[in-house]
Amino acid sequence: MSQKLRYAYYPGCSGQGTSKEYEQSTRAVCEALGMELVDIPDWSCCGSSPAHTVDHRLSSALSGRNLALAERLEGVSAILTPCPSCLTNLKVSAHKMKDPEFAAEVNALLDFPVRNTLPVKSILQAIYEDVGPDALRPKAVRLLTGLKLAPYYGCIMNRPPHIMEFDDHENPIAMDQLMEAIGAEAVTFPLKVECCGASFGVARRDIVQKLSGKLLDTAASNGADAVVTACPLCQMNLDLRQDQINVANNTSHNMPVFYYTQLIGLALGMTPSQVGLEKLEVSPMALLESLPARAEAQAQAAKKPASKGAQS
Amino acid sequence: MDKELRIVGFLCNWCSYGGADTAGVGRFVQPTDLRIIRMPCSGRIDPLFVLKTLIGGADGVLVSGCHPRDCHYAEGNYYARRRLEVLKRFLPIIGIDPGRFEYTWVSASEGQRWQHVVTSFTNQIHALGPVQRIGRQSLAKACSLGTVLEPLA
Amino acid sequence: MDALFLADDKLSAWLGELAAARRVLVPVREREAVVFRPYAAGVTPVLDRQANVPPKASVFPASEALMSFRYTKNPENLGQVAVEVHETIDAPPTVVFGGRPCDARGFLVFDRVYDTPKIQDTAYKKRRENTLFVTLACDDPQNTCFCNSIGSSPYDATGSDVLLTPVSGGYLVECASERGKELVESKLLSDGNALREEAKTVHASALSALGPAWNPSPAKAKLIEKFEDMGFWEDVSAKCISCGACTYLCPTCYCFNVTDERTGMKGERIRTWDTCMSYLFTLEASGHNPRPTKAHRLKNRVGHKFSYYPEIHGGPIACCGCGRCISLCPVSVDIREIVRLSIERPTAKPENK
Amino acid sequence: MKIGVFVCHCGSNIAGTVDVVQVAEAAKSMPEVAFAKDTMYACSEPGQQGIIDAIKEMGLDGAVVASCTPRMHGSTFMRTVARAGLNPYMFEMANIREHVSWIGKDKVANTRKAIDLVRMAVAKLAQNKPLYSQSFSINKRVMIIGGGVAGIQAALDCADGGLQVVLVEKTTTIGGKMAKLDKTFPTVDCSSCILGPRMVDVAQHPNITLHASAEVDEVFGYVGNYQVEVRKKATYVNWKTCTGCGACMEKCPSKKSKDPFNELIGTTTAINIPFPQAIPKRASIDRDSCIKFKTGKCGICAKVCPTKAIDYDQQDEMITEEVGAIIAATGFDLMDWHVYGQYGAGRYPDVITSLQYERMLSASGPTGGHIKRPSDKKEPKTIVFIQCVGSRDKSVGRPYCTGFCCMYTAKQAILTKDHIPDSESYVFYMDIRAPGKMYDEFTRRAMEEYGAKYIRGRVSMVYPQDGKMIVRGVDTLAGAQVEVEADLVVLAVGAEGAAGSAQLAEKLRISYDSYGFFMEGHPKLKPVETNTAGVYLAGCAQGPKDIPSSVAQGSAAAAKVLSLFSKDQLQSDPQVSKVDLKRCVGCMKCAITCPFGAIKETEVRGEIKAQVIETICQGCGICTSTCRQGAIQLQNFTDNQILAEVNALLSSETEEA
Amino acid sequence: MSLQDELKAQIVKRLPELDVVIGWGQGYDSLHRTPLFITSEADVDKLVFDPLCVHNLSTYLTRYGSAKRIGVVVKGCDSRSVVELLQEKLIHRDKVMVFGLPCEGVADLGKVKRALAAKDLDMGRVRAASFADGDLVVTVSGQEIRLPMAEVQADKCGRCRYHNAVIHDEFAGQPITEAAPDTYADVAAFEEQTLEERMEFWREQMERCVRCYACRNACPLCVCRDYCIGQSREPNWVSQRDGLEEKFFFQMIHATHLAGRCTECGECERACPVDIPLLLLKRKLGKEILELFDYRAGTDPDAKPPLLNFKVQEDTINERGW
Repeated sequence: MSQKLRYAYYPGCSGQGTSKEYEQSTRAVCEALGMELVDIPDWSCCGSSPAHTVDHRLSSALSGRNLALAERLEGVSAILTPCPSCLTNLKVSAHKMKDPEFAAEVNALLDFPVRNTLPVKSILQAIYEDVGPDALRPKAVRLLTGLKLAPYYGCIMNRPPHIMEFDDHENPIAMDQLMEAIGAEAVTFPLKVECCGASFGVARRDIVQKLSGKLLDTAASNGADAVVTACPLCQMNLDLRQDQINVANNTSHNMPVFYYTQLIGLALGMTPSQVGLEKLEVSPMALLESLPARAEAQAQAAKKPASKGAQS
Repeated sequence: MDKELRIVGFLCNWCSYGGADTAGVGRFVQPTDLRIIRMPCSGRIDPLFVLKTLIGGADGVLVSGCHPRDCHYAEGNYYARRRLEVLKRFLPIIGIDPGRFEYTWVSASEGQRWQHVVTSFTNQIHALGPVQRIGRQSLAKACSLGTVLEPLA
Repeated sequence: MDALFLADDKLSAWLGELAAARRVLVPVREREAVVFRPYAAGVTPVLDRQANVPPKASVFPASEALMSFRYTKNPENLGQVAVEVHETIDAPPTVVFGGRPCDARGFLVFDRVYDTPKIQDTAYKKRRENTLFVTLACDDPQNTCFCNSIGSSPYDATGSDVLLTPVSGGYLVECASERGKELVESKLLSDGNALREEAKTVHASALSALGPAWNPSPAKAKLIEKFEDMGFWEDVSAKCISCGACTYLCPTCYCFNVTDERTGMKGERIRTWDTCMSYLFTLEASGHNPRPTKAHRLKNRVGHKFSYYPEIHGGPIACCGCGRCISLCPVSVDIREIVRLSIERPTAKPENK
Repeated sequence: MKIGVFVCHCGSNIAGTVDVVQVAEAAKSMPEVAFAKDTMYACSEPGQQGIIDAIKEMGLDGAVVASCTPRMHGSTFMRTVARAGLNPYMFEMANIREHVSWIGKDKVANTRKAIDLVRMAVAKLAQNKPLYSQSFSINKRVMIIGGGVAGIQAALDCADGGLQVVLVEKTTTIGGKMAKLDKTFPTVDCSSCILGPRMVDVAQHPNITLHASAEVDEVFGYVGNYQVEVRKKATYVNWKTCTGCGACMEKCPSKKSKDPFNELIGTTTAINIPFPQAIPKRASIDRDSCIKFKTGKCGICAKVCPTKAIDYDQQDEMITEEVGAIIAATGFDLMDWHVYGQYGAGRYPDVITSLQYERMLSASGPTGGHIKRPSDKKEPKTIVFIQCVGSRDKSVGRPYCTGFCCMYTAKQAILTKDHIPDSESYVFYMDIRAPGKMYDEFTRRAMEEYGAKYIRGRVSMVYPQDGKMIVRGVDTLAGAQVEVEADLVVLAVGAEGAAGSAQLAEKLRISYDSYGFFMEGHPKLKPVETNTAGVYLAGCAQGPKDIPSSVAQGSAAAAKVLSLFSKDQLQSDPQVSKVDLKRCVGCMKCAITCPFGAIKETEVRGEIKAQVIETICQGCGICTSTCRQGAIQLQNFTDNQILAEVNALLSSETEEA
Repeated sequence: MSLQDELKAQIVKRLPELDVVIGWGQGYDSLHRTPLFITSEADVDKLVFDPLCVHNLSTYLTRYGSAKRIGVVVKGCDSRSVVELLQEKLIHRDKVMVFGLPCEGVADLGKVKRALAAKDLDMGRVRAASFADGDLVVTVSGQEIRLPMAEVQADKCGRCRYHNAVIHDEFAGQPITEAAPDTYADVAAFEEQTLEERMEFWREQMERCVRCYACRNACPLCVCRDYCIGQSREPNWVSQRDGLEEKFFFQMIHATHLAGRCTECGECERACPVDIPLLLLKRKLGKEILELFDYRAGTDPDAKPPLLNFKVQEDTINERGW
């Protein structure tokens, strides 16, 4: 990594509240990986859910304002955001503004125009593409060997593919590979890109309970100890509502739901509080404490030639 | 639209001429400026035909052939593509707007595409207006102004 | 007749007077070339050097419509077509100003061909009659000039109507023909008799700058003798690239081609300059070409000028010594050298076959 | 020259928006025009007779018909002109229908345009020359590329018609896709029982030469006289001595070789005969799996072969076949369904293709006719069929309907019930397309008698859970999401042109579409012809179709060849390029750009000149635009003729001004 | 041994194998060289090589029958024409012997003329000329004038990539190692004018054309010559009228027929007796072909010329989705 990685950073509103631990671990991990995040000065709402359902132009203007602010930063190669929802709105706006007519309409609402010069990426994409699993692996001082994870990307991280232009939209593997690079095991998880119920948690809790419940069921039945996510909303539904889900579905999941940045941080040697593990509703501490023993057991098993590993 | 301009089309028989036929069969309305000359293949089109037509006073020239890989004669449009691209890039040096000449590919089935091509090309030519002709003005003008022609710097 | 004086600062005024009633062609510079163009106020004539293109087109245009024609159909029987013909002669009153003596003398060669008791080329004759030459004597000839060797001089007024000689402060103006008189009737011209002597000095110095004259007349017989000596012609034509610069820029080359150019139901019969240096000049409809190589063609050009023409037209050679065929030849073919070699080099005996 | 101009009303098709009388009147003042008239329907018998009468009465030398596109009636009127005693090439058309009257309603502008087009046609015709065809003899042999059912049918029909047939097959046996099928719809006949005898006929027919394991390398020549270079790919077994006894297969130690005949669901030996009824029944070695080739050791097959037919040093062999016509019957392949990430993109062993399922159903297949799911070899009880995988799906670039999947899916559902009576089949479909004799009845039987559960809707996702494949889809009739816990999922994968069809098309100089299917000469009227004379199409190479249609096309193509060969001599198209020897400098750039090799070097009085081989020249004119001296001119499309059209058009403007 | 003497020795050595060697000799005055056709050792003494040897002698190569063995003396630029002729199989390698030279640049007599005219002197009256310390020293009208070569050097030499003959059987002197970049700045400068100004420019230039075809006949690659379509009736691209359209269209023929072949030797422009800047048209094509196909004519005898070639997928042609 010869050249300095410097990005414009769009934190998004979740990181200020419900997913502080995501924000915290993202900043910590990026710093540790040599990725300089320059906060977009005076950033505002990305124009997500409330706006884009009402007026596309205004929604894009909200995104556009942030894009234009980011473009004025010096020496940044991309705009990064941890939140897939923000990502979608920023990218969709940038995409739509390739149409000069639409761009003119949006720019008319802004103080200074969007030049559309910087790519917008998720933090996940930046870590995966600009650092990469191969560079991450040697940096991991504490391998998470023995940890079986269901990698859950959520429904919008990779879709629609022609706008997001990252990873396979049906079977993404970026997070799988990053988790494997820090010693964890990504179990087969066919519902990687399923919907968790998203913001229906407020209006129609039954839907979240059904959809998120299914995610937890599938993760469990595929042998996962925990779920790893990249989205504040997914994390919240699976973690915060896990008790509600258990009650509604008559299940007894006790499955920690991590942000991938938290796990990378741990592997890079950070303390649980540095990555905000205490913020998780389902405590992962017991699971994490059991890891050394599991790793030992795995190593023993590997020595026996007759033993069969997990299906692959 | 203003007064008709002189637009000449050189079309290959197999694809684009057929595409223009298909547009006709589909009754796809088009501007009336274009006059089509049927060629066996876009590879038959000597760039000099285009130059002759433009210098001779046509306001626009449109060449259309089979899509690459679809040439009835296998390779004609590949040669045409190179020749015509070079020609298009050459035009500015002689003072002819390269927009007066376009080449494109339209298959025999693409009647609607043909309508689109003819309509947009005709609009483009009308936007450019009548062509300037080298023969239309004599040197008398320059002489009367006392211009001494300086060599190129 | 008296000699007159034109001061340098009156030149444009005089040109303006001349141009009031006539087309006045003056040499002007375009890039590094000097060509004759219609005079208009503001045009600066280039008088200090020979023009690249002589004023030949003034009387003998590079291309002229001899006639226009139109076909008309019998509406009752479309197969019956009638043709109407209109003769067209474009012969505006013209003054060629600032040509050199050689340029004006060139038309004397034309006259023996196009204006004879037997044959009169009406278009040529009309233009010739309508064109006057105000010629400028040369004060410092170029390296390629050889008018002295073909029986002329840098101040030869034959063929000119007015002769100008550069003198201090302006030009000595001398009438050289009856027709020239009307041109010099101008208040801008003052008495110039006092400058006659100075003009003579200019003439003498120009003549001496040309160096000793050589005599081309033996070539008349020698060129006939060398008609079959193709080795000689191949040798002297080796560098020729068969372009038409020498002939088109020659004040004496008078050959033409006639073609009908028709579009639709009407057209014109066009006469255009032709050049004997081109393969196409003698290409016959059968495909046969009596002058198939550049050696044959160069032989014709030199032979015609220095032997056949004098033979047919009673003496004068068809060259005015301007030297353009040498100076403007892309490969410097030198007609003086060829004529001299034709005289000096022994003729190869034709092989008996 | 005396030219006649005939301006067609085409009823109101032209006359409705073009003043045809005015066009004819304007034509009268055009150069060379000695006669001009409007006519109601030029192409009708009285219309044609009018043209003939005018030519004869007025002594015309040529005719311009201003009517529809020359692509429609050009040849009609050429025959008319010929009937009047003129050379048929003394004719030009002005397209004032498709290019004028049908595309605008401004009668003034249309009329002006029509007059221009007539003027241009007249100017061109004034320089037309009579052209005369050359006769040339035909090599009455036919090559058929592809030994599937269409190719087999074409080969047998041609051979029975007395032609010498060369059948070229890419794989080591003929039979094609049909040989892989267990049963056929709607009769549920045994596929190999009906195809097998035909394959044997091919092998035994005295007029058929079969090159299996062979591919077309290059094609030269032209209709009647093609030279085809065929590459016979090395099989490492001398097929002249191999008897197909199978001893080598029994002893071959490399038993885990890929088995393409069985669609990779089973394995075979490195030396193998694909299936017992293979024609030719000859063994061949798969180099990639053979231990001898991989390590240099082994050689068991050579030891056990009773006829010493094994030849590890065998090389590809090039042979040249001279034929007069070619039938391309290269069939189809399944599209690469791995683009469907939602169906696992190949990650789940229990999601298979219909053709793999077909091999599973076949008694001669790798499972001996027992349905076993690949992951654990257990008999599946719940089977989901997903139709339109790679058909009618723009998102994967396959907008067309493959057409036969509905039928074989119904057949497979029926066979599934026969094989496993307590099984349940679900079929997700978009529409059922069963427009054939007894076809719809067949699909109804699958539903009604065999209990296949047809669900109208697409499947959004297939994923494994707890040993089952969860198939999630929508039932659009019920308006509900459905999930089926399946044991096996069978995808009805759409067809595309066989691998390599684009390359073959380029060699044959025929067109192909973006899916690899060859373009027929005309979608309605020339279904088995191509735009290249002497090249015909049969079967799925032209587009997906079922067995009876493929067989019909095989016969149709054979009929076309037999008809072509019914003459001893063919007439060349005389509209070819011609060299003006005196202008030619022998630079041979024309030969470099000629796509057909129709220009050869010749020596005329010690100088190199180009010469056109008239029977090869296709009349594209690329040479004409390449030649700087204008020495090679495409007849009746000469530089002067194109220029005459340009000048006629541009001068018309000057005349108006 | 001087470069000229080395060249003479090489010609003397190889002359017995050849029917003729084409070099340069003294022309009609001290500023002019002229093509020299050497058939005997005695002729070799007349050979000259200096910056006044402007002619591209390869133009003569296609004027001999295939039986003759021709030697030709070439500068770097001239040698590219030889390569191009070989590539087009218009001459045969075994019939041509190439005497290659290094060349630091030739004089442009048009510039000499202009430089002298600026001092009220006429190039046609130059009595003596020589080279000293990088200057062209001329005597005219009794004055000695020093013209720095940098000022009177041909434009093509200032942007020359090929100072040394790129093909040769004999090479005299030491190869020159530097090569200048050609940025086609002249074309760019011209194209800063409006389209109307450009056409007016050509209008003015063409007015002067006398249709002598020196441009064509001096061109080493114009091999049609007697059968040029600019003068024929079959085909009849150009009428006999001498209107601007006809004259200009002839230049279109010349230019397009040289597309992908022209080595930009500039003989067309040098040969023009009325100084029409014809090379500009060819330079424009050369620039576009270089950009499109990364191709410079006359550098590789085995290359396939771009306009007789194609790629199924062209990387550089943006078809603009029309």
